[in-house]
Amino acid sequence: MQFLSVIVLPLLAFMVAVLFLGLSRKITARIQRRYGPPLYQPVIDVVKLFTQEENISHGPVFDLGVMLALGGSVAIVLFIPVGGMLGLSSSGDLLVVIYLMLLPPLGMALAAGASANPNASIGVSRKLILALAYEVPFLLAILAVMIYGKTTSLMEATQSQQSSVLAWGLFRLPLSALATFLILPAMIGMRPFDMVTAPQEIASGPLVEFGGKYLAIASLQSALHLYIVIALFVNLFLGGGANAGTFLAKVLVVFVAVLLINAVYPRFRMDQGLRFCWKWPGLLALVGLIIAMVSRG
Amino acid sequence: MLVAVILSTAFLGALAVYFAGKLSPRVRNVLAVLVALTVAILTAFLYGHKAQVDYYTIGFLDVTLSLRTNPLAWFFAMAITGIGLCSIIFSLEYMKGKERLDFYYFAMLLVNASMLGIVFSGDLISLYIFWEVMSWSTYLVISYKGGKAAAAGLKYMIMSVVGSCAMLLAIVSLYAHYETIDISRLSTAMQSASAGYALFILLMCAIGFGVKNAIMPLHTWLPDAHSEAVSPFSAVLSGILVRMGVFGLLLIMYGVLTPRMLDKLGAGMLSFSYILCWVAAITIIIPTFTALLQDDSKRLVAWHTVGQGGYMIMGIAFGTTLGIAGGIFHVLNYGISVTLLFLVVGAVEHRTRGQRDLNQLGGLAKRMPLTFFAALCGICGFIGVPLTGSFVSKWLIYKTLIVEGYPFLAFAALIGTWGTILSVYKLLHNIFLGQLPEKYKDVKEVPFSMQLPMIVLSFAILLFGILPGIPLKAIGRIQSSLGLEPLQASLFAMPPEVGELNMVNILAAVAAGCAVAYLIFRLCRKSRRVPQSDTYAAGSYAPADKYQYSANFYERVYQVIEPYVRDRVDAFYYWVVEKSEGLFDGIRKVYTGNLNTYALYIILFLGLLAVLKLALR
Amino acid sequence: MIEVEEQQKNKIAANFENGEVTLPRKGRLVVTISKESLCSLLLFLKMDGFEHLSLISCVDWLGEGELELVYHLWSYQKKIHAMVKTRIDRESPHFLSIIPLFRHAQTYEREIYEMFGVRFEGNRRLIPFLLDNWQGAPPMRKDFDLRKYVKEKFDVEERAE
Amino acid sequence: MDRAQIRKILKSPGKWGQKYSLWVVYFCTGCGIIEIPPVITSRWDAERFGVIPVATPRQANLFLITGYVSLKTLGAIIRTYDQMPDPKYVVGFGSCPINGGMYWDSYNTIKHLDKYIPVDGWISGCMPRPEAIFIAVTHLWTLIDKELANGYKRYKEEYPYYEENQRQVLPHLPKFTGAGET
Repeated sequence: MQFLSVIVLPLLAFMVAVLFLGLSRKITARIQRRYGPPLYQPVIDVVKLFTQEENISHGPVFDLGVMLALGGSVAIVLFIPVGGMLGLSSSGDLLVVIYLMLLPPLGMALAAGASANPNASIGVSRKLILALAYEVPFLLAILAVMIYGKTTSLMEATQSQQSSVLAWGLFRLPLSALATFLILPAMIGMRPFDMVTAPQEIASGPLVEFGGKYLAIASLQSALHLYIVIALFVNLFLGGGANAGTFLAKVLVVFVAVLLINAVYPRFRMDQGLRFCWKWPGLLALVGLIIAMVSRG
Repeated sequence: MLVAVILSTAFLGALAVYFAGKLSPRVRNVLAVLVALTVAILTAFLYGHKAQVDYYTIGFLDVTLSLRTNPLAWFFAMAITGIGLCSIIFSLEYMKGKERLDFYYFAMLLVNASMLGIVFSGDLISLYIFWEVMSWSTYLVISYKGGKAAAAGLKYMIMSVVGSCAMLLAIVSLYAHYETIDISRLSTAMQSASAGYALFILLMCAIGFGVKNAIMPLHTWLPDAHSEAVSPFSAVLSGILVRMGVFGLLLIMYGVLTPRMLDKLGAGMLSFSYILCWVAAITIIIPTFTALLQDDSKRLVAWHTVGQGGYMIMGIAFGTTLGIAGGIFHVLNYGISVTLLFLVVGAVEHRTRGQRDLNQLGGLAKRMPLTFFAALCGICGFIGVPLTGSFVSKWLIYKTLIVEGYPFLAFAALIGTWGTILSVYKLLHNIFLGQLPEKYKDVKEVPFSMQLPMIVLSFAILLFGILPGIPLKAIGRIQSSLGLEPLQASLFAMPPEVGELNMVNILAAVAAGCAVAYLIFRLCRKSRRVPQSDTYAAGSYAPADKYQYSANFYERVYQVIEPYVRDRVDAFYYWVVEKSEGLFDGIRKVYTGNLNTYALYIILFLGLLAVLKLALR
Repeated sequence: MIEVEEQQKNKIAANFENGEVTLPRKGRLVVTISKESLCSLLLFLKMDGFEHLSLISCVDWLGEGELELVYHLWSYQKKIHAMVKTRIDRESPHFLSIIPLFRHAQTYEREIYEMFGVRFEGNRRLIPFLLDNWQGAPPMRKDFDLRKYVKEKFDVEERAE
Repeated sequence: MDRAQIRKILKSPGKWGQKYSLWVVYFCTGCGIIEIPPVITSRWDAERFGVIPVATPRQANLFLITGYVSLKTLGAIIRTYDQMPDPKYVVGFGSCPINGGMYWDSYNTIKHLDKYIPVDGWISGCMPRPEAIFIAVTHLWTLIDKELANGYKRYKEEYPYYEENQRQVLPHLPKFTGAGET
């Protein structure tokens, strides 16, 4: 069964990711009182991009960077348990997942740098600064979870929350959960924090020279990253779900919640984003960590 | 017996190279490589030996100086000889055309030999002798280029003299107390020592070794010395020479004072190792974020040497099996990565006629592909990306910090990693990515003799990442030799009770992911390559040399963190220097130079004595 | 309510004899003056509250063989728009630049140089402004045959007159 | 989505993709750009047709030339058209690109857009309403279906003709990079 989950997890992730893209455009459209594209619009976009007659590349580093980005995302998906399916999470705990989440941004940064365009370099430097911004509260929250469960393994952290609804991370470590929820848009790169791929300011940042299959791979990777971040949040704070069904329901709920924030918020300036992330979520996560330390003795 | 052979070949080899240089440069180069190679191979044979041989007895102190081999010595010796060999091979081509090369190769081999001496020394006096030989030979090589390098060398010399004096004080007091300076006998004698005395010895040695390993308050010499020294030597300097401090700490904390003594030291929370952990935590954060704001490539890498030293000290100071294993393993991993990055920066400097300013370079990946690949492996080694050895050693350190329940230390280490990512990507981006400037259009790849060490080191980073069992087995032997409970790691995974880490599975996952990506990539149409000028510039044509974003790359972060990261410690030292110069200037005025003032001083002194005599009676 | 304009008109007439001042309507004041004393008039008006130079325009009097430069000034307190006109020769049109008085006049002078060919001494940036690598004569002059230029440049087929 | 449509999609997914996801380069070439914001926002919502504005030509496959084209803008339009990946369509928007419109005798605007870059569709009217744009988009669908929207192929084959026209109007224009120059 576990070997099968190594195959099922990526496919599940791809489908959920593409569904999320379609859903996000539909819900944002409905919030803006317009019809919006059909739900399968991302499928059309990806098919169009893949079957384009001409793809423009900027050299081997450009290609390798894009491939590393998608490969890294697919690899991370294997380490996040979904309901019953554990995938490879027996051979890589939470620390491995955090460090594996460095691979896709590194791949995108390489590709963006190789595309020799200042817009892309500005996008990458904004991406790294934003990452520094949301890592402070994110790490504090994750440390709170690990200290509370006295383990660094993602499986154990999820199992310990399965006993009852009250055992969820949300109720045991409310402040850390809130802090992580506040920075979810930053980790995904959605509206309040989408200064990285800002079409108006820096011509869609790192994606400025991505066309055809490169843009398709980049959008698949960002969708997968969206799924990974929310799946991690559900595993850590919402008790991970007994089977895949409940897990995906929780992921959908969290996604719609983040989407509602995304649809109505304007974009942060870079230093506003940095100060916001270090101030409110950072404070909450710090207090949550102290509570976790004290309550765990 | 083999130890004496190794040390003698190393020292005599250095001399032979110097005189061979008088004959002909080619002979000297070949001989230098030969000496480094033989020393490396001979140390490899030492695996598993445990022997102690006395080589000299000092008459009036009736104390015998001895050399000994144990797994700890072997581990560090392998690192020393490996990195020394790589830098020697690299400097064959790099130093071509520079003057005083005989002296340079002699000093390089002398530094390597003295480091070997430290590692193999069986007693504290010979350790101190080799320590001094290493210090001043390092000074010789740092100030090799003269000018600013001489000033950096002087600064280094002053701080390492302070460190050596502290160490000498500890050794003399140990000798006075226990009549012996042999490390093994000392460790048995030290059990009966009082806590205060043990703390004093530990403090003195910590200062001595801390200066060398650039722990936070004593770190200011390192950025100047490493950025002014010649690249191959700053590779050795950052790679392994600075880690002699870690070796010394290990020797004193676990060789002389056994862990039982260490627990006795502290009163509850305020034990020595806990304070050392916090000093290490600060050493991780502040230098790494200072590196973020540097514009000189070598200075950026040098600041990381200070920062990453914190991980090693934190691992060792923590005392659990995982912590020490992580600390020692990180010494090796970071040593390889920083040597690789310094060689890469040296190669770029060599090809772009001495250009180190990150704002002037760009786009060199197209012209120097192999150096770019080596730089990529190097920065993955710095960050600890999952398929590199640094990841395993950092994982071990985080694991102990979290399981033992020290989240804030773990947070400091994790945020240090993010500081490394930002600054190290800036290094890679400003040198290798972006637009290639006009004046570097004809830059060629470095010759093979410079590529070989870079290839070997990149391979080593990836090998220790995928199969961490190889070094971890040697580290397990070190822990058992130091009397600690060793870490039994299999070839590529951690035992279940330690934690869930299986590097081959991670490699398989990443490889599978990249295979899927490559398949998707291959199914679509072949892509057309465009030159770097054909890039989006809002409808206009990309201006030739002005279309690169690299100057103040992290300007937004600069405003927020600059006040916290300004180097106040360095400013304090310079303030002290200023004030003391004024003071000594005042005292100097006593020597007026004409005779009668001296006569006056003598009379006054005699008068003072007479008064004292009367008063006493 | 005309007295503000009246006062202004008398003030100008007092100081500048050869400037004829007319008040076509409320809030509008037209002064035509010789090119020698134009700068002094501009300085006088600027001191007198007309601190805003909104535009410099040029009219091509082909019949009289002259180009007319019109300086549009606006006074915020008096709410008067003063149009100071002067005539310069059409064959070799050159005039003094008023950048010392109004720094932003540089762009207006640049446009008039490009469209009418009037050289302004003292303006260092008389370089092409709106047109792209323009080779022909200044296009806004009356003697510039538009139709012929368009037919020859874009070789458009004959359009019914 | 009856059976025939699904078979059509599976037969040529490329065309299906190109039709229902036309990404427009958000490049304001002339006065017509003021019509684009209402088209893409709530009232007329071009996203139902899969038409979204994108920031760079690399990501786009539809280029809307809105309003008169001055000589300076023509240089930028040709440059942007070069940078778009291959299946690309150009739609002239408004009467000025068709025959010069009210600027028919101006010395600074071009009169016939299709002498300089291949145009696949025209929308007449001096600033046509957003509904006209949707009609143009649906027409473009049928053209794509019947393989008639091949302006980019024409541009490659008859490049000397286009280049000669362009050089006559913009003498300093560098060479087209898409013609196989690696």
